[in-house]
Amino acid sequence: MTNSERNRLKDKAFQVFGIFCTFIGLVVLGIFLIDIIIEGSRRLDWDFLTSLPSRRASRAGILTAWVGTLWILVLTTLIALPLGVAAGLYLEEYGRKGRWANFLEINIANLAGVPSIIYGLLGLEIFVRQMRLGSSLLAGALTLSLLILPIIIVTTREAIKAVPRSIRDGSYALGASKWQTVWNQVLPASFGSILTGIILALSRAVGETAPLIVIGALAYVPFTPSSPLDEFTVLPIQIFNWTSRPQAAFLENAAAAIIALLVITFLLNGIAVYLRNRQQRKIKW
Amino acid sequence: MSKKNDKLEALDLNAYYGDFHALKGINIVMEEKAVTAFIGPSGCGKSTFLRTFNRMNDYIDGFRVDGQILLDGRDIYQKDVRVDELRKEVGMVFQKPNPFPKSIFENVVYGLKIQGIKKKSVLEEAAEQSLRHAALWEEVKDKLDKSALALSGGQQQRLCIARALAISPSVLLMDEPASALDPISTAKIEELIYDLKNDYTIVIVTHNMQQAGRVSDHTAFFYMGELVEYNKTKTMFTSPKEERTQNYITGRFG
Amino acid sequence: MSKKNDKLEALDLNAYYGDFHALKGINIVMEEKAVTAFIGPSGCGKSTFLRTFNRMNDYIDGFRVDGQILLDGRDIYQKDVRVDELRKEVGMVFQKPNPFPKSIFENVVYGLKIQGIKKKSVLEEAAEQSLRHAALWEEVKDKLDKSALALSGGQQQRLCIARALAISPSVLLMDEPASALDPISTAKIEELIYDLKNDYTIVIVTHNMQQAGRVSDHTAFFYMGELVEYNKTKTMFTSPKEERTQNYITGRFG
Amino acid sequence: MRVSEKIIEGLLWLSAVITVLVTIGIIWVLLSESIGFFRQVSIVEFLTEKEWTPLFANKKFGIMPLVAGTLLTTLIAIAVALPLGLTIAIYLNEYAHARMRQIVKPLLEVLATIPTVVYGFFALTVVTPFLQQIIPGMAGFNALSAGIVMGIMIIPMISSLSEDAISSVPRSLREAAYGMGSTRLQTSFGVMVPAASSGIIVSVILAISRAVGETMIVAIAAGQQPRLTMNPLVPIETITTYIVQVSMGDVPQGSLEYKTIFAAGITLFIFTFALNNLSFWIKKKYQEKYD
Amino acid sequence: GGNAGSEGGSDLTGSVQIDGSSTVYPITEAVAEEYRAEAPDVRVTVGVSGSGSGFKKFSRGEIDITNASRPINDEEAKTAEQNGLAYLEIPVAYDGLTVVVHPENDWVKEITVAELKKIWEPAAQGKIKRWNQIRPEWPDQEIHLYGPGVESGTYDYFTEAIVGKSHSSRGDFTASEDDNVLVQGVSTDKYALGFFGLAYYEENQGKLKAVAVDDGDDSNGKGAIVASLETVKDGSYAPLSRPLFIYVQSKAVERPEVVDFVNFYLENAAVLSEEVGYIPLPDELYKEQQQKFEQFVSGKGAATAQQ
Ligand SMILES: Nc1ncnc2c1ncn2[C@@H]1O[C@H](COP(=O)(O)OP(=O)(O)OP(=O)(O)O)[C@@H](O)[C@H]1O
Ligand SMILES: Nc1ncnc2c1ncn2[C@@H]1O[C@H](COP(=O)(O)OP(=O)(O)OP(=O)(O)O)[C@@H](O)[C@H]1O
Ligand SMILES: [Mg+2]
Ligand SMILES: [Mg+2]
Repeated sequence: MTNSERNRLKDKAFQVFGIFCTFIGLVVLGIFLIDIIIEGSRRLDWDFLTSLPSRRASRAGILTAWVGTLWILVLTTLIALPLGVAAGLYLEEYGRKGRWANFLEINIANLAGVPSIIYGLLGLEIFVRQMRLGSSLLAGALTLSLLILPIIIVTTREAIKAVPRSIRDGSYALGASKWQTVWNQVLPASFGSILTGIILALSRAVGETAPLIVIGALAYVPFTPSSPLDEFTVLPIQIFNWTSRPQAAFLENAAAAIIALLVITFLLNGIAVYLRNRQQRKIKW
Repeated sequence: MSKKNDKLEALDLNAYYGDFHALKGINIVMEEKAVTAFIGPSGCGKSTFLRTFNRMNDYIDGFRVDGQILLDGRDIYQKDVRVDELRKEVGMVFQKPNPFPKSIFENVVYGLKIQGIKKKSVLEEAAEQSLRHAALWEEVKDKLDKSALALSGGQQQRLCIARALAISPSVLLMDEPASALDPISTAKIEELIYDLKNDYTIVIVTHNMQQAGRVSDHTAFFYMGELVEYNKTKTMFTSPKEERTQNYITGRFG
Repeated sequence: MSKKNDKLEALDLNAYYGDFHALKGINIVMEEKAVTAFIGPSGCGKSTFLRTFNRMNDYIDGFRVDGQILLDGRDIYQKDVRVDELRKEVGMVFQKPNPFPKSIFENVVYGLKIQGIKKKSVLEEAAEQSLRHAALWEEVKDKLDKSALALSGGQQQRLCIARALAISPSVLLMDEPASALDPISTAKIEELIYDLKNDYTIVIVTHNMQQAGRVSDHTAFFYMGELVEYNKTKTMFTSPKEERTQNYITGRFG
Repeated sequence: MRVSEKIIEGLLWLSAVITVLVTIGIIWVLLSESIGFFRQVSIVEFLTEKEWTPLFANKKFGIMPLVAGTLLTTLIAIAVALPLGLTIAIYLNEYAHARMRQIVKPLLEVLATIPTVVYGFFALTVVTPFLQQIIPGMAGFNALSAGIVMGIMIIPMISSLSEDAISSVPRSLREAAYGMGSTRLQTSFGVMVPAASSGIIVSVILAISRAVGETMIVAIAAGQQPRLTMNPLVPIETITTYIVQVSMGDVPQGSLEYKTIFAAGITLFIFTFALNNLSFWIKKKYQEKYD
Repeated sequence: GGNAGSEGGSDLTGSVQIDGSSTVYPITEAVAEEYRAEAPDVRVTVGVSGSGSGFKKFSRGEIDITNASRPINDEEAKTAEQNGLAYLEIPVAYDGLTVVVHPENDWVKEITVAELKKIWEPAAQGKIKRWNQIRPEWPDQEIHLYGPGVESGTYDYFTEAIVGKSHSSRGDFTASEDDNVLVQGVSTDKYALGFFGLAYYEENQGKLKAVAVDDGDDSNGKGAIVASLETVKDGSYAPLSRPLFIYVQSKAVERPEVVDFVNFYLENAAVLSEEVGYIPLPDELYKEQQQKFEQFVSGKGAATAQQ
């Protein structure tokens, strides 16, 4: 009796602790958001979104930066998505056993731990110099794609693992080939979770500064890129640049740019959460 | 009764999961358009054996067979046999209903679609016919575009049968198709098997002696990877030759 | 025979999943140290009802009940009732064996450990007794420290029963405990139920009429959320009062 | 059909092989420059020297201070993120309503997407002054606040991924635990967490990787002073911070000073490689036991 | 040279690619911004990958101009030569390094270069730890040091000027590449002493106190001098003011838009560098640079053209 009372007490205590921890997380988030919004919202207007960078904080805008960020997003998605999903598929559905698979698995986990700056150095050597892409959007997107590839592969594998064996069996038993099964059953069924992983990976890519600076993404670009081979800048570089200026007005600009960046990642997460929920409502095993 | 052809045969079949010897020197011949029931205690190899007929075990790591499985006299474990073609010939229904998370219609025509058939009218025609055949048409004809996951367990199982029928196999393998179902659904599926045997060669695994007795023409009793006895169902249930069979089927349980 | 006490009662019990009315005004009284079987077609609410006796439905979003469930005359849906205490009183065995991914020994003594009992000798004593009670001791006594997942399905199910017995409940709820098992394991479990009813009040859900007939003293037939008929099992299977009951249990299936 | 299947498999294989090429590329980039470095600096010195001053006139090339800094901040971050993240995961999974989980989980995920510059200044201007009131002797730049804030940043990696892992534990196990009269806490720690351990371990590894690779927070708040210490109250520097600062600084490329970043990089690479191998085998062993 | 500065937009097209030091970046950015009005069709882009990275790209001919907060070194010069490139170093402004302390620090008003050396030299590490070790009348309190990252040109210059040997200093000071971080550090630490760019001091005057520096040489201003626009410009704030450069390479100046841009740069650097927080060179120096550049363009400037 005393024992079970103690257990109940512990249970309650943990519940309170759980609420407390969750609360801490949310409060910290709240502090960040409020802080940034208070500091940046005054600067955030139409002009700010449509102006080119400038030495005068009050005239500077983020047009090229957010357009560049969107470009990078789209290109990175186009490159990393098929590659990452394909690699995840290969590992989970095709080459699942043996030394080679173990090696690939460790290798990918390892890549996830390589600091982003190293990817920058790699991108500079391979894409910018060897492949002669220069400091272009394409070089940037390729570099970031490599950076987030491990995350996509890992999440894809987890998502595919969750598709029940019985669905695959059902498909094979009807004479479907491996690829038909993957394409018609496994991918649609795991699509929601794969997507979440991809979008979380992309929000990492959207926030990266260092590797892009290394490959030569620029700080001052007075034109919006019109092809993947154009030079570019992105929001994090603009933010990074502004936070290191002496004038307080630039810090305000940085905060406003952070809001813009957060809005983009919010939208991404929103899409992910929406698709995830829709998918989960549709499919109940 | 005219002598029927031999549809499926196993010759000296051995199967292994890694080191584990799951099937030991099985020899069996099954007639076409008849129902054969596999019975035996859990783990004796019924499912393993059943799945060698459409090579569903191919995907299991470390699984291998030796000996032969003949379908219409042709060894299906030959190198040049294409498993996808084989499985169009040998359909399968699983223990747990496993509809795809798609609409009822999409489920039924899946097998046709992957064969490249796209014409709407052909698909619709085939869907209706298979669903009728599986005694499900009346219940679902107004909601073909609804998710198959919204059906009851028994309906889902019949949908899986319809799905298997749609690609017109000649053999239908069923691994405990009614074990997850309530008696009403079970009855419907047993009736269905009874009807289907006019057109199909059916092999069914079951734990339920009564069921085996009701639906099958022949029964095979397996024990620890061996085929202990194989005979006409009636003979088997009334006068089994082997003591082990006797012990098993006269258990007081059902 | 002396009149037994009333162990479990439901009074005007209604249960809802959100808008769906799953149990409709159920009234039932179950005697102590007797076996009651719940039968009825799929989806009629057997499991839902069973799970109200140990409030396992509490964790389902949108689930609520009104009416009363009395255990030894005490309403278990009162605010001041501790569900963890309740569940030590009312043990449960599930349809699919669900041992913890721990050793056999750890599985059996789990319930005692969470009550704070740590003494090795007490735990060992209790483990042996429950395993013997569940007719599993002989088979596992030499490998108590092996993973429970390495047991066969039937063994796992008996382990789950032993696990439930270890905390000495007075009521044992069983939701289709044998549906995933082969006849041999099923027989063992039926025997076990037969033995256990000397000490426990048992409620069992089953799809298998024969099983209900063999093991239970009383049978309750449910249909679409209603309790259609409740009677001595013998009476029920020989001369059911209701036509719906008749139709259901005289189905030619089993 | 056969042929197209083979082609597709080949393409998928190729995608997987790309990851190997990336690794080779990274090793090549790191090695080609660090070979030059190790020609001038002995590996023994590199590993045993206790000071790291490659950019000073009096050059010392001991990597240990940077490794210590990396370890220290990572440990602090994990010490913050693991209990918080895991508690949140368990709380959301076992205690909170489904609706709450649906809202809170993505909200917390936003924490991982806030630019790290913002975190850095938060550590410097909010956390450090706050901690200084509690711990008087604390330096204005220190590993502690950087580590704590880094921990906050990686909370969602652990909370979300672990929650996923816990919620994919079969329902039957949870029901078994409740059926035995377990409290929610006993259910979580006695049954769910052990059963989800492989997924939880993966989440922690990913979180550690992120912490090891983080640069801006440490660069801003930890002081950039390579120092062989495990004292969290003084300034330190991590490997990644060093690499970023030098690669974007004014040091002539091709010089010995510049090559140090590749030597540091390869150290980090070997370090994470060893860590990953270790956790991989632990995971394998653990899974074999209970599958 | 080109006829830059004429009112109407020029019809030049093409692009000018610039990269390099983040310190020089604000000036070049300002120039590029103004130049857009001058030649709207010329695409000028400016990166911030650091002097080291800038020189590397520059010497390989990957960019036209590089911003630099330190002079090119031998290695980099050699690479340029190997790639067939000549180049011209053009100083464009000064950066004043300001020595600062906490505003509540009431004991330090001025400091001599010798004292700075005593604090910062390598030998000081582990020895000079308290204020009163520098001047006995200063308090017996720990001294906390703040300075730019050791990989920066700023640090390079400071050590050269104070200790007498570049990259020679004690190691136990708090470093940051981001001067705002240093501002934050010094402004919250009563016993701090730090140094960084003048602009950061001027923008944060309320939070910091500048210390006058006496170089002991009266020829360039008597006694201790506080850093300011005037004292840096007239050279009296010595030795802590350093020049910032751009480098132009010979292949690039074959393109008229690059020539036009550099001319525009030199014409406007005085105004624009002041606007972004740096100190312009004396006017005559800009003139001199323009001439040198003209020679360089016409091919007469040597690869090692010196100021
Ligand atoms: N993938 C596998 N790997 C290793 N052994 C396996 C595998 N699948 C089955 N087995 C083993 O092979 C034997 C036969 O299994 P099978 O599934 O054929 O039995 P079954 O007769 O269908 O039993 P049940 O009635 O329980 O379905 C069993 O001992 C089983 O443990
Ligand atoms: N979590 C839930 N949410 C909503 N409805 C539910 C839920 N669980 C069960 N139901 C519905 O409640 C009804 C009764 O379900 P219950 O599981 O009690 O049936 P049952 O008699 O046990 O059937 P079976 O024999 O198939 O196990 C069914 O119509 C079912 O669809
Ligand atoms: Mg089986
Ligand atoms: Mg049920």
